[in-house]
Amino acid sequence: MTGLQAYLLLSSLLFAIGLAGALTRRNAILVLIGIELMLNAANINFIAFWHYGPATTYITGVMFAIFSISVAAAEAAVGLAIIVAAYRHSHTIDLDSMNSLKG
Amino acid sequence: MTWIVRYVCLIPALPMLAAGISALLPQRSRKPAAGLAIVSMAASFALALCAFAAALSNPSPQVFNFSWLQFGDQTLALGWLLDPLTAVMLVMVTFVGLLIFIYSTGYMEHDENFTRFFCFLALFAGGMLGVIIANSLLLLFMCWEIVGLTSYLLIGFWYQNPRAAAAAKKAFITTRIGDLGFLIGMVWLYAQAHTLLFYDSGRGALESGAVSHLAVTTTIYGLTLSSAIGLLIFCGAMGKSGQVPLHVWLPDAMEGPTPVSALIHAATMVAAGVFLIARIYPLMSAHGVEVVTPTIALQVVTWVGAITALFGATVAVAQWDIKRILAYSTVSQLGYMMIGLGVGGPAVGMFHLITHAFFKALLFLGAGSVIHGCSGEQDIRRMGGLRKYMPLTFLTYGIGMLALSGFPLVVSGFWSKDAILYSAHHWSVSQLPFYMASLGALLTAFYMTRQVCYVFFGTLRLPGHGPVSHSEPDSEDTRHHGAGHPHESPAVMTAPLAILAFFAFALGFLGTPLWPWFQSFLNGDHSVAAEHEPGLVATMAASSVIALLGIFLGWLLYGRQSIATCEAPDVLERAQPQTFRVLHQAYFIDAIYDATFVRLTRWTAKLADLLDRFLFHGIVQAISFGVLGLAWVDSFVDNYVVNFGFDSSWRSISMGGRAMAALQGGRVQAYLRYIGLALVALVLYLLWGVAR
Amino acid sequence: MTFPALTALTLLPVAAAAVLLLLPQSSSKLPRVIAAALSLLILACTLLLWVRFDHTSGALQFQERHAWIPALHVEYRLAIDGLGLIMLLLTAIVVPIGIAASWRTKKRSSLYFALVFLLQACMFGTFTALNFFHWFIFWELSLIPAFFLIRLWGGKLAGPAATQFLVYTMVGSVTMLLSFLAIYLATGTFDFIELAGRGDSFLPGVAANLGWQHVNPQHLALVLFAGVFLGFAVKVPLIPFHTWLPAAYSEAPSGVTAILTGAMSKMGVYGFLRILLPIFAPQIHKLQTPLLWISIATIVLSAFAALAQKDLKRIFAYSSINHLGYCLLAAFALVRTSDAALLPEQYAAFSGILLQVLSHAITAATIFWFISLLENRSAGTRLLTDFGGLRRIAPVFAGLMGIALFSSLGLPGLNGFPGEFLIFKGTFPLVPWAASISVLGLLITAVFILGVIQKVFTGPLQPERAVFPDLTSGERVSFAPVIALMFVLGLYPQLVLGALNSTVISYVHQLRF
Amino acid sequence: MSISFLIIAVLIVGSTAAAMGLRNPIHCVLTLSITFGGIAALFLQLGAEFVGLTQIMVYVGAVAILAVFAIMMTQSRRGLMLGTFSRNALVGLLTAVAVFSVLGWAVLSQPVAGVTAAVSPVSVQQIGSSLMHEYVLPLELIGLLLTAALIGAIVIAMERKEDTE
Repeated sequence: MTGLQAYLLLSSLLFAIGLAGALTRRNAILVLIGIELMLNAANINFIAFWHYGPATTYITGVMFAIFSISVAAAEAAVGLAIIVAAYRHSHTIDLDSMNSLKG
Repeated sequence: MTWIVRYVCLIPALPMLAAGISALLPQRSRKPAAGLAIVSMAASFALALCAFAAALSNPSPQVFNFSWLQFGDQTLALGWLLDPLTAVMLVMVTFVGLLIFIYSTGYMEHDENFTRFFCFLALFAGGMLGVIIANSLLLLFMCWEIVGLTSYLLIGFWYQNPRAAAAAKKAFITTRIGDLGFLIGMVWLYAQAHTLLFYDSGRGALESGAVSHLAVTTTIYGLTLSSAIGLLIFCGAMGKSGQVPLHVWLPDAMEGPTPVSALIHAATMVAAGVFLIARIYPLMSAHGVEVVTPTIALQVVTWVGAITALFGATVAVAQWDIKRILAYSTVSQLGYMMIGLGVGGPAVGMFHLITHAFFKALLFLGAGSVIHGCSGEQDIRRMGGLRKYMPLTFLTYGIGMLALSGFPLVVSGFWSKDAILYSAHHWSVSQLPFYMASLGALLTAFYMTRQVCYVFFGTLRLPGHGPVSHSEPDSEDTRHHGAGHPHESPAVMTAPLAILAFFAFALGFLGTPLWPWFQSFLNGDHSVAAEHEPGLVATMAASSVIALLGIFLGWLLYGRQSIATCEAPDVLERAQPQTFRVLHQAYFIDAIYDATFVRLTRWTAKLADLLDRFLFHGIVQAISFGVLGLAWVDSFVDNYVVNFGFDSSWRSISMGGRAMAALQGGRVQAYLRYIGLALVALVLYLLWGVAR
Repeated sequence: MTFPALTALTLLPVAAAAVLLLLPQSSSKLPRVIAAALSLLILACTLLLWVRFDHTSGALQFQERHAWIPALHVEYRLAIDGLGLIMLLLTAIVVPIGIAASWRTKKRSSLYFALVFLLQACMFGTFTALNFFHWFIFWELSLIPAFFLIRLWGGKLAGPAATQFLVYTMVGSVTMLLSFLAIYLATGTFDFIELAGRGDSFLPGVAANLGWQHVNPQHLALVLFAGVFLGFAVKVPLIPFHTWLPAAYSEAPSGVTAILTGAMSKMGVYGFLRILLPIFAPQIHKLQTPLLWISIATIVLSAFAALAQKDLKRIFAYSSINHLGYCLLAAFALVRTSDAALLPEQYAAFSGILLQVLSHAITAATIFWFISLLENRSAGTRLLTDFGGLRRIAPVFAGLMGIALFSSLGLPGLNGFPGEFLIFKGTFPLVPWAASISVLGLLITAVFILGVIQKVFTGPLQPERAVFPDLTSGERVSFAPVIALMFVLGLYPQLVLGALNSTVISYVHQLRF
Repeated sequence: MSISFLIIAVLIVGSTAAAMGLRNPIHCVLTLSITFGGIAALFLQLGAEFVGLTQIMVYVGAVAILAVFAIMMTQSRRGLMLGTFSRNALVGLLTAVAVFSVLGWAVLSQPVAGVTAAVSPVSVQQIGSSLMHEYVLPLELIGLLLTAALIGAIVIAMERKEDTE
């Protein structure tokens, strides 16, 4: 197992745990946190690939990570705001009782 | 070019201006309107005298031309001219017009549309004078149409009377029929001569260059171009001058006020046709070098004139309405003028035109005075004995009657008519026009005597006077406030009568064979009429006898025994009731026109309307029904063929959708789960692909 | 870059329409005042254009040329010569008249006037466009405001009339479009001027260029001509393509009819002169005799049909057909011969057409204006039999309308005459028989117009018309310029012709057949 | 594979599992911040100092705090702690396991050796200059996105009048 594979494995695990949380928690905020974790896993991949890439002067990976963090921050802000608004609307953030997306 | 040539345009412009101003005046400003018209006419008369003097000193045509419009690189010029013909007409029209204007202030005194009347009258004078001075056939045509418009307006002046309105329309349309020929002739002349100016220092349409070209070119039926164009223009003259068969409007035009009848439908406008032919006489008479007989155009003019002269005279014998008699007499006299033009040239025709203008205006004004005195009565059977009540009118009317009858030696009508008869006698084509004209002259003397006897002699037969009449009045006109018995007209009306009467006498001496000043003036310097010609005295004697015989016959039948009652039938009616009826109805020409042309027009209009409503519209309808049918077939196919397949496939899609919708539980985490599983599948697929 | 005057002029009515639509809907009087002011403003701009136009040149002026769709060789090309100029002028004159004739429109008046302005914009566009592509857009677009104006504000049968109008003109447009598409596919251009400059051999060449070997090229050229001809013949209209017109004109509100007859019918005449004659001259030359017969039928039959009508608006609808028939008579006569000796006659005929369209625009619009007043004063009736003796109680009305009617009759001294005279002057030497037959139309016109005067204004007063107010002083003032214009154009037509002579010369010289 | 990596990895995995598994949401967030810090340490270790510091600032400093606030604002009046698992938790867990096994297999089965060249830490200046040159458009877009997110979050979360009435 090379170094890169270790990092990738770690990020996969992190991703899976985040996914498991997102899939199993009833609290919408925790679901959102799970998604954030999955994003973080992706960031680890970017950095790892940059680190083990052909030359560290190609900083695309770093850039991607930075933009990804920015997007994630925006996503978290809007997502949490939506949750707060949804809570105000229906007085719950229980995803099991939220099914208004039903077609 | 003297100053007067440049300013000759003012002669028509002044009355037109007066008309324009009085058109804007309110209805109540009666005095300003009349004053304006009379003053403008007087000024025109003064200018006309100056123009006359200028023409005396220089009889060759003097012109003033200007460009009216341009099309492409071409210029269409208009202009006016001064030559003896113009000068004579100018003086006559302005003078007679002025007298009639003055007379009208009395005659129309009580009319509510007094202001309008003078507006129209001044507009008419402007148009008529424009016709006279025009040096361009186009300008002449334009003024000609304006004259026609004012004639229309004035005939229909009492527009609330449906008969007057109908007569006005009839006059306009009948003359317009002739004008269509005029228009075609004009554009043809324009195309051939490349100008419509009469005189343009050698390039004009009436000057030798253009005329000789036209005279040698022949067109259809062997007519020379000049004759063909001349005849087309003559159509216009026929319409305006009431020549058979376009005369029907003139008797009806008597629905207008009497001064209008005198001015427009006796003295001036109806003579415009004669003037027009005199104006384009070089064109009408142009023939090639080797030909010596009169041109076809002039022959047609002569024959039309002869027929008209005889026709009008016969019909006038059997009329009851004082103005209709004079109207038919005018038709007849216009025929004489045409004969004069055809056989003797412009001088002969124009001489009769001038003398006729004076004595016919006199007669009409006299008739107007009679009608005025009798409170609007126009039927001569209800008059009688008026010489006692209206002596001045009687005297002047008598002079007019003698002039029209051609009483030998003293009156103007004798000399002018004699000149026509003389020329007709020496016409190289046929003697028939001479005999027709002679018979007409006899009848003229006869019917005028009849009229005078009916009106002025015998006893008064007005309703309420003398023997009581039970016949309902023929004319329900109550426009003139009626006094109980006939009365002489005011001085404003009788004074013009007296002046006109003087000229009805005196004018003849300008054109006697002994001193043919008028003819030589009109013909310019190449006068040939001064010498004594063979047969002159014989013709004079013959025409004297004819006139005297006519007067005698008239007196014999109508004057010897005074007419007692207004129901009493006419002497001729008693003798020949059928003939009399035919004559009274003017040979039923109106009825024939009604039955043919009018009905034809109406039917064509109906047909055009039906074509529109049914044929053209029907085709459109058929097409649209066809389209509708197609649409129906199409919708059938749609509903039962296409839609069936479509519907069934749609239904299966819809059911599939319902199945899919079940997957959509609305739970976010379920979706996320699907995404995770999809991710697994995707990675497996990619790995499998790499592994291979 | 010069100021895009023509684009600006076309956009001006659009802006006017926008202004009207932004007005509050509550007021019914404000829109008409603003509409009148704006229409006069547009007229002033058009007059400015007239003044700035170089009258000594017959070339296209105020040219705007931009690549638009380069892949299709479509250009945005605007320009006018004297022909376009006079069309712009008459449109700008007619619209204020139409607005004045709609003065009493109560129902949604701001929308009404906005549609009128849109119609004007479309007409401006049509008269300035030189590329079939956007010309056709304007041509078709003009139907839409016209349709709604007839449909929404018209009389009882306005629905069918409007639909008929729309469908009829659409059919003509479709055939025209097909023809032009064929020409475009063969030549690769939509440009009128370029097509006109291609000479007389390109139309027969269309078949070869399209690769249709089995089609007779001459026949195909005639078919193409017929397609375009139909489009314009419906618009003018020529008999027998006219049956939409009486219904549309009589059902439309009088103000709209004034615009339809005054300006919109000129779109057809303009099409004949700008497109058909320069591009299809050889085909017209070949079919000249039947075409002349069609125009004679138009002149004579429409006059007779007018004689048979009872409804004032229908009478003058037919009269409009009649008057435009003269224009087409002259237009078809233009391609009679290329004999240089007859050039002056061609000049006369073409000048006559230009004068006639202008004077007919003014006269017909004014007559419909009078008819709208007549309708307002008589509770909507306009049957001849319902009137009589109006001159007695409304002398000024009778006098002024009489002037307009006599102008329509072609009385010298009024604007109708010079155009008709020039048309006959030019047409007679070119085709004597056609000119001689069609003078019959002049006679019948006189008959029906005098009939109208007789039945409406003379005779005893009808008791139910006893309350018929004469023209108010406001109305007198607004009629005064129009009536004055009739006199001015009748007495001094050089005012207009002087500006157009160069165009006349270059136009006639460009005709090749 | 260094010791430090192993320590950090264990820390991350443990705290993440706790964050996703604890019942009390507040506890979850607290352990989550440990995860974020671990990840930041990982970045530092890999030589991406700037990213690591950004990670701490954004996630620990902002997102975690935000999450705590959100949790406090959404505490139900009934006092119910919504830390429990959903009804289909087992299926979700299985899905996650499947994903991990597939991903792990993918990582291990591929010979991704990587080039362990001399690590030269990327400087902030380098990042700044490339942000202003090659990545200026994404930068602008991100700026726009952040602004929109800011405004959007405020608008969405803002208390509406009719709600308070």
